[in-house]
Amino acid sequence: MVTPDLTTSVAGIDFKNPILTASGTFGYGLEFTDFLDLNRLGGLVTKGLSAKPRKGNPPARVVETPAGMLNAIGLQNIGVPVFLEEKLPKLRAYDTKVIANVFGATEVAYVEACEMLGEAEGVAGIELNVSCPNTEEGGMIFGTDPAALGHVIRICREATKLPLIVKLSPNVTDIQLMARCARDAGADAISLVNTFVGMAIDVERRRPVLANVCGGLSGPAIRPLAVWMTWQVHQAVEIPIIGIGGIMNARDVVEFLLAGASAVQVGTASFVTPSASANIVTELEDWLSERKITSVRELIGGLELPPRG
Amino acid sequence: MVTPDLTTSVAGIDFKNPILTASGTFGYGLEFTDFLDLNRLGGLVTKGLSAKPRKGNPPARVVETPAGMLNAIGLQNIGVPVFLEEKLPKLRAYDTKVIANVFGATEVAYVEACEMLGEAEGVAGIELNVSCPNTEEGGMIFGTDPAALGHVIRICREATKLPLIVKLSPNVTDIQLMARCARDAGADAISLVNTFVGMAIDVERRRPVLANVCGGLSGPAIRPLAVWMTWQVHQAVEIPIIGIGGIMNARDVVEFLLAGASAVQVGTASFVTPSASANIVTELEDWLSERKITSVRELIGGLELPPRG
Amino acid sequence: MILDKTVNVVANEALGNGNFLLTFAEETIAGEMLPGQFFMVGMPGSGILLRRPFSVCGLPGTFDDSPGDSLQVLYKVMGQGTQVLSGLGTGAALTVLGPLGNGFTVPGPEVTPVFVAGGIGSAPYPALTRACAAAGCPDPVMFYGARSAADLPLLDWFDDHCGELHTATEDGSAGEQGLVTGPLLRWLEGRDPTTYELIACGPDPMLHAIRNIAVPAGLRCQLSLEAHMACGFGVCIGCVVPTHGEDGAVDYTRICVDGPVLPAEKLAW
Amino acid sequence: MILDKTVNVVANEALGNGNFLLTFAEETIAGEMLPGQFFMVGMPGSGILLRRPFSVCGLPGTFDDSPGDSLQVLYKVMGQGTQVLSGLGTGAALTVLGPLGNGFTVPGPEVTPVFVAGGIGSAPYPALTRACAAAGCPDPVMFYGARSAADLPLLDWFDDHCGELHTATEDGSAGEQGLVTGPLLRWLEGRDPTTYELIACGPDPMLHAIRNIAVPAGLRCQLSLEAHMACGFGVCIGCVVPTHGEDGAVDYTRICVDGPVLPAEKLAW
Ligand SMILES: Cc1cc2nc3c(=O)[nH]c(=O)nc-3n(C[C@H](O)[C@H](O)[C@H](O)COP(=O)(O)OP(=O)(O)OC[C@H]3O[C@@H](n4cnc5c(N)ncnc54)[C@H](O)[C@@H]3O)c2cc1C
Ligand SMILES: Cc1cc2nc3c(=O)[nH]c(=O)nc-3n(C[C@H](O)[C@H](O)[C@H](O)COP(=O)(O)OP(=O)(O)OC[C@H]3O[C@@H](n4cnc5c(N)ncnc54)[C@H](O)[C@@H]3O)c2cc1C
Ligand SMILES: Cc1cc2nc3c(=O)[nH]c(=O)nc-3n(C[C@H](O)[C@H](O)[C@H](O)COP(=O)(O)O)c2cc1C
Ligand SMILES: Cc1cc2nc3c(=O)[nH]c(=O)nc-3n(C[C@H](O)[C@H](O)[C@H](O)COP(=O)(O)O)c2cc1C
Ligand code: FES
Ligand code: FES
Repeated sequence: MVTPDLTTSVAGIDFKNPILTASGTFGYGLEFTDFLDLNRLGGLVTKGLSAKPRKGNPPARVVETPAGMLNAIGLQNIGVPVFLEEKLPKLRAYDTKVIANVFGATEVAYVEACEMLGEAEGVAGIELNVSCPNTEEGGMIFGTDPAALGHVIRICREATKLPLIVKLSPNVTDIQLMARCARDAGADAISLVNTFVGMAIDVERRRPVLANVCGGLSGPAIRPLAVWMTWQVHQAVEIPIIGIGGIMNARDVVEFLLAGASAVQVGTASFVTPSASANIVTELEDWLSERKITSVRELIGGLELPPRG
Repeated sequence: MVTPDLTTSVAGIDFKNPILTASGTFGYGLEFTDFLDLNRLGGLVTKGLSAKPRKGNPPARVVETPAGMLNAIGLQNIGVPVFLEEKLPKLRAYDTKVIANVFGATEVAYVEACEMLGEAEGVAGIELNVSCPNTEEGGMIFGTDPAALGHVIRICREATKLPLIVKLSPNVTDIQLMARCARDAGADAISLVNTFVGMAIDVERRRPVLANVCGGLSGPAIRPLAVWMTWQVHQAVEIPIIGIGGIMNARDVVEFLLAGASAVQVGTASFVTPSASANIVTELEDWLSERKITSVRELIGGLELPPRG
Repeated sequence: MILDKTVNVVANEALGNGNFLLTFAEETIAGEMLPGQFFMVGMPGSGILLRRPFSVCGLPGTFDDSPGDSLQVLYKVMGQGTQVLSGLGTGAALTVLGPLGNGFTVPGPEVTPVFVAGGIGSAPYPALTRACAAAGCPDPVMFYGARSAADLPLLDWFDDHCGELHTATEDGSAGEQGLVTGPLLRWLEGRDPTTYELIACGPDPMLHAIRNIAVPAGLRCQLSLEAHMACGFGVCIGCVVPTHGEDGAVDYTRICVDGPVLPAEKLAW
Repeated sequence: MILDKTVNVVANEALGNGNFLLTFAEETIAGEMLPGQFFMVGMPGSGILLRRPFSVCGLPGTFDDSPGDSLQVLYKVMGQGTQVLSGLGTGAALTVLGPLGNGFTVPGPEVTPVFVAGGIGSAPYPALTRACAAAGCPDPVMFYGARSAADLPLLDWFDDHCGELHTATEDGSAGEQGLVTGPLLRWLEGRDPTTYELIACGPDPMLHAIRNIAVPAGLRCQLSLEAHMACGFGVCIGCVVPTHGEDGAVDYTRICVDGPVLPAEKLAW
């Protein structure tokens, strides 16, 4: 049997396979070396980084919901400088693409973070988180207002030479409009979706379970919504797409590829099974082999629509 | 033990308890007499009715997703006249409130359906479906564009004296804006949420599972999103709210009540367990008794927020 | 009257290649159920939301060695739901909604039932075989096709209880190599259509083929259909199939209440 | 090294009032695990997404009658996950991630371990009792409180293995009526704090009370904390508790990697 070609490319970055890990669900990568070989992954996306470290929200920060979970971590992170100093040098030892996920409380803070990353050796690209619903300063406004989205992308585009992936919020009426905005402002690729805003209530205490009141919904529950938005964006713009949302296995990956994603990110699944992302690479390889599909690129955007009757 | 007071009122309609059944998941009510006593329910909402009967979408129309399902029924229905002639007379025999769910392909069709319902004996109110994502004419534009929403409500408001409940689409950036529009246009109450747009792909056939390509996501998967939107709308407008989305048991009902709903609708649960809605009435009564809560009204909007630190 | 009952698994026998025979007992449902009708089966605690539709395979008395009020379902592992089902042991709880649908019309006493089954589509035939015998029909003639020999569950039972049994497999591992329509067409050739009635259950392409044989030739033919179902009792309108409406236009007919058995000529596929 | 293993249930014994003792065997994890550490336990096929955290209750040798490499978890049914767990029979598959967290610091040989347990908070103490004995500590003194007698699982075991056992129940159905802090305060009175070390595990209000006793008085005190956890191995940053940071400001510390056992004085609750 021929080994299928898993390589793909997004935003000018060549990935050995389409499986990346999603921001905030894979730490800085190094936490996973007990569980999997990082060299197996197409790429990994760091926890959201800001110019300065952040402490995040008070607990409780996570709660399970049907086939999903809500989180309101509040973007706790070590900050770009500590990342560059302590994490990146270790990550360079691995043959996988490292994408830095970046956010800021203000436009200036976005630019600052992008500039700090500079052209750091070992950072293959920047993913702009314009869609975190957890904190007032977390970028919600950038992610849901087309003008603000365009502006923050434009200034980040000027601040860095690295490939720029814009991660869209799903909490909008018209995802195609946001995608076109992102493209027009200079995004090299689009990743989607970030989490959906939701809330869980502790009915005994009559309080929100999360201290932050609301949180972001992730996990299999959102997959049908994320697949739909991927397909919508695929029809709206020609720049490549990274599909995200509830991916648990190779079948789910193929769903996003067919809908138009050139690569995917595995998020919540890594909490459930720490080795999930690497397992999915193996599964995907087998899935393609069994069906005699020689290249993953055959699947990208390969959805066929039924004849309209 | 004192029996708790379950009565509630929405849009001037007095319900014996806050449990209604959701449109499209309870047929015309009469299909359920094998499974439960309709007299147990606070109310029932009919399958979406249009002035003329509709045939709906080609199959496949439904598919299961994690903790949810997608549907693209396409608003197949018998039409208002047949409803008035064949179903309503039989429904009058029951001591429960009947709400007619109404939609139209155009503004004129909305008005027509409202006028046909007139002040039909036994119809306690109209729920306007402005949010069905399944057909081009199904009202998507009314449900996601504030101006169109306001306009269709205004003309329906003029066309009927019945209490008017407007059912909002969750597929919007700002649900509070839509709620204020609905109130300003004369809605007596708001119900939410209708389904979220999603898609499932048959990866072997490389086709959407649903012939309509996309469908509406319902079931427990969406509950955290629906609870959040209920809470948002509760803070935006003072008119009463009917909470909908993934309710499977009394605990779920209480979540919506605390978030600000004065009543709820049980949807997908009725497919899983035909007697679900009536079972939940009993469960809710027990839930309140066990906690010595004397009236369901104590819970409405009773969510306490943690002190902001 | 449709009943919603919680039952316990009595037996869940593996028949090979992912085919299983599930037995449970429910007296009231058993007493009202007809061949060709189906259940919606729920698996509490599995995280699977909707119930799954399965035809009744065995009614009380269908299988000689099964207890009085027991019911059988013959199923094949296809996806998540049937996977969970296949893992259940004796005593596990299921929710069962039924009887659902219309069931087969048992042919008249002079009419030979001609069963066409594709793989797991053989599920409803054991119960129907007994009903045909009770109605005084001649012994059924069965055409049983599948991908390969391993996908012909209950073959011995049919061999014992049918007048004739013709098998066909795509890989030739049992019976004739090819589709089941091959031997069927040969059998039909020159035969008087008033002496038999076609009854088919199996995958859609097979049902299409049978319909295309039966309708142009004016043969009596019942088809047992499948569809994705949310409710199984008529309210979601999810399970429709296009049919010829009274006005000549296409109607959508619910398989769960107006089927699953429909006359071939009604379908506008 | 943290391992992710699939294991089978060896025993799942009901101890009354929703308390259960679960036994499974996993040699490699067992060989590396320390008292106070925990597992993330997943229930495949249950539809429950995240694993649930449970302390190790028994290590090999903790319970006399349990097989060599077996591990025990003492749990109480609280919600959906523990409900599913309680329904599992012998042979059922679980996924187990561990060892996780830091575990207890076993007091020095001259120091009496003073265990404070609230209800199911007694879970980590059997393994710890054995470790204390192995380290040559004096026999532990245990204060064990709960709502009522039925919520004092393994009481006999503690009676056999602790130097002193003081019980308190809110309804007075066992031991002293009231909270466990009552007998604890009397015991502490006038005692030399260098001769003992407090170790507490139980509901948050109890831990707060113990912290408020220990910290102002400068008593050595380890608290085993709980939090909602998504991952259990440090990457979701979901399980934090406010602690006193170096700069005097509040830090958020992950319970799953820097805990679950933390010195009482570190907490900025
Ligand atoms: C009236 C009727 C009678 C049936 N009788 C039998 C029987 O006796 N034995 C048997 O093995 N199978 C029978 N089937 C098919 C059986 O219902 C499906 O194989 C089963 O639902 C697949 O579920 P799953 O979770 O394993 O598969 P999945 O593919 O995971 O199911 C996902 C979704 O698709 C639906 N689905 C998938 N395949 C089918 C299908 N072919 N037909 C309808 N819905 C489908 C499921 O209900 C579910 O909603 C019958 C179907 C119908 C409609
Ligand atoms: C380090 C650690 C060790 C633990 N050891 C034990 C033990 O040995 N025995 C035991 O019975 N329990 C223990 N617990 C508590 C146990 O994890 C919860 O009771 C259990 O997760 C509840 O799950 P559920 O699905 O039954 O409840 P649900 O309420 O349905 O759970 C819903 C969600 O809330 C979370 N959750 C609910 N209650 C708690 C809680 N008290 N702490 C943390 N998360 C919670 C669950 O993880 C889940 O995400 C421990 C918790 C931690 C953090
Ligand atoms: C605990 C948690 C933390 C997250 N943190 C970030 C983050 O820092 N930056 C970001 O862009 N997305 C963050 N996300 C969103 C994920 O990257 C991903 O978009 C989302 O979880 C959907 O994918 P999934 O369903 O596979 O988890 C976080 C998600 C979770 C669950
Ligand atoms: C099969 C199906 C058909 C529906 N048809 C309608 C409809 O005709 N009109 C309408 O307003 N909502 C319709 N809905 C939406 C439901 O009324 C409800 O808003 C939604 O399902 C969310 O609730 P649930 O999660 O409890 O199902 C339909 C939902 C389903 C699943
Ligand atoms: S399955 Fe719901 S109407 Fe047939
Ligand atoms: S549980 Fe994820 S960091 Fe602790």
